[in-house]
Amino acid sequence: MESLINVYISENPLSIDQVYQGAVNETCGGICLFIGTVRNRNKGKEVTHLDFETYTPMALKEMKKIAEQAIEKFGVKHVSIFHRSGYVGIKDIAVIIAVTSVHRDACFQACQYAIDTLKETVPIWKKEFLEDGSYWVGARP
Amino acid sequence: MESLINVYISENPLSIDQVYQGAVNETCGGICLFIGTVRNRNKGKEVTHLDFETYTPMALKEMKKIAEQAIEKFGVKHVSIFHRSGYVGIKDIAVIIAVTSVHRDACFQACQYAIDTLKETVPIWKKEFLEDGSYWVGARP
Amino acid sequence: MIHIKCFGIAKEIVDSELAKIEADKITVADLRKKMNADYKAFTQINGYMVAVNQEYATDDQIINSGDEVAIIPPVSGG
Amino acid sequence: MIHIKCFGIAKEIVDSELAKIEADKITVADLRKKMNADYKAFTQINGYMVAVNQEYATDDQIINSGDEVAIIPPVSGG
Repeated sequence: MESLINVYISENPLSIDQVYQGAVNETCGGICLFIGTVRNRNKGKEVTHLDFETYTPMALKEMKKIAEQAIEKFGVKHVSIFHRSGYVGIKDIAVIIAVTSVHRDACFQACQYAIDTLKETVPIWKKEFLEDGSYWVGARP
Repeated sequence: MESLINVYISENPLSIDQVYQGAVNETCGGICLFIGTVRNRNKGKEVTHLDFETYTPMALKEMKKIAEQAIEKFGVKHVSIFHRSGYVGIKDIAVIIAVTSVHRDACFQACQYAIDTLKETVPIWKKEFLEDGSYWVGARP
Repeated sequence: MIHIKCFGIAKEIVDSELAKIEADKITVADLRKKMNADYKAFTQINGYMVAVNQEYATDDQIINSGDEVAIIPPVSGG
Repeated sequence: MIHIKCFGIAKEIVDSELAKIEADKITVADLRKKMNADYKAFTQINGYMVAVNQEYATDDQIINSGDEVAIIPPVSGG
């Protein structure tokens, strides 16, 4: 494990192994990973792919804040947050979060906190492409 | 995804990628993985390695029950439970649990339920090797 | 002149990655009023935050020319 | 004859993977009594479960010769 926090945004496919190798720690017994993948249907419509737009420097800052908060709140050792940008196909990975802790309860709580907070605060926008059009998720009433 | 439940006990290293490939599903948006690794210290003593003994046919049955209960209780789509047997070194993976669900809250809850229950019911025994001896974890007062 | 980065639906509304406001100094509240007046469509979305120098800003915060300003429509990462 | 698989600390106590009880039919409770009498060390550990045909058994359950029986000391997987 190189550092306590890794945050990363990439146009290329995310590697679970890379995230895992950065998260595993010989002083810790548990790693909780959340992997968000692209569903083929949403609200009854067929989805063809997503496109993620990112305000990258601010997004990385906000991801770092989430990791710091998770470490402080739950006493975990390590938090990694990796997010895709650009075109992401069905079944592909949009986000990976890894939390490492000495005991396992904390890593579950911190991992869920991280993904919940990411969806509220990190400046990343998802455009969902359906067979008959596309829209920015959550933008309109 | 080939089936709703995968349970597996192996003397060889567990592959996160293999577990992930069996868990990912295009109708689902989230996968929660728990990876249990071997810590280098326990109760203030240095651990050199573990040795897992398994009552394999019964352990697989109990693992399957946990997966079925997790699917029923939390409405998740898929549960994989992989466990090592035999010699497991420091930082190596002892157990991987993967839970796939349409929405993310359920996969966290079901994954935590699965590891908590595994530690209570599955007939697998951990012998911890320290520098100055070894003992069966949890066996004695 | 204040330059405003626009993302997601904001980029579509402004039809550009960058909007401009003729001012050297303006509060976030006044920037919202100006943007909503220049582009009515901003009043029809689920609101937006304003970021100044890559931090979420409150309505009373003052923006100076040269600050990095961005319109942050509802985020939807993950 | 009833054969009893022994795991973990039970294997160490019995000093074998298999214990034997001279009986064709016995309750789980009586099997416990017999084992605890034959091997006092069983009374010094954190208890154990008995599995019959790969399922956890209750004390009143009857074991027949030919059943697969196992002593399950406190598990510690994961």
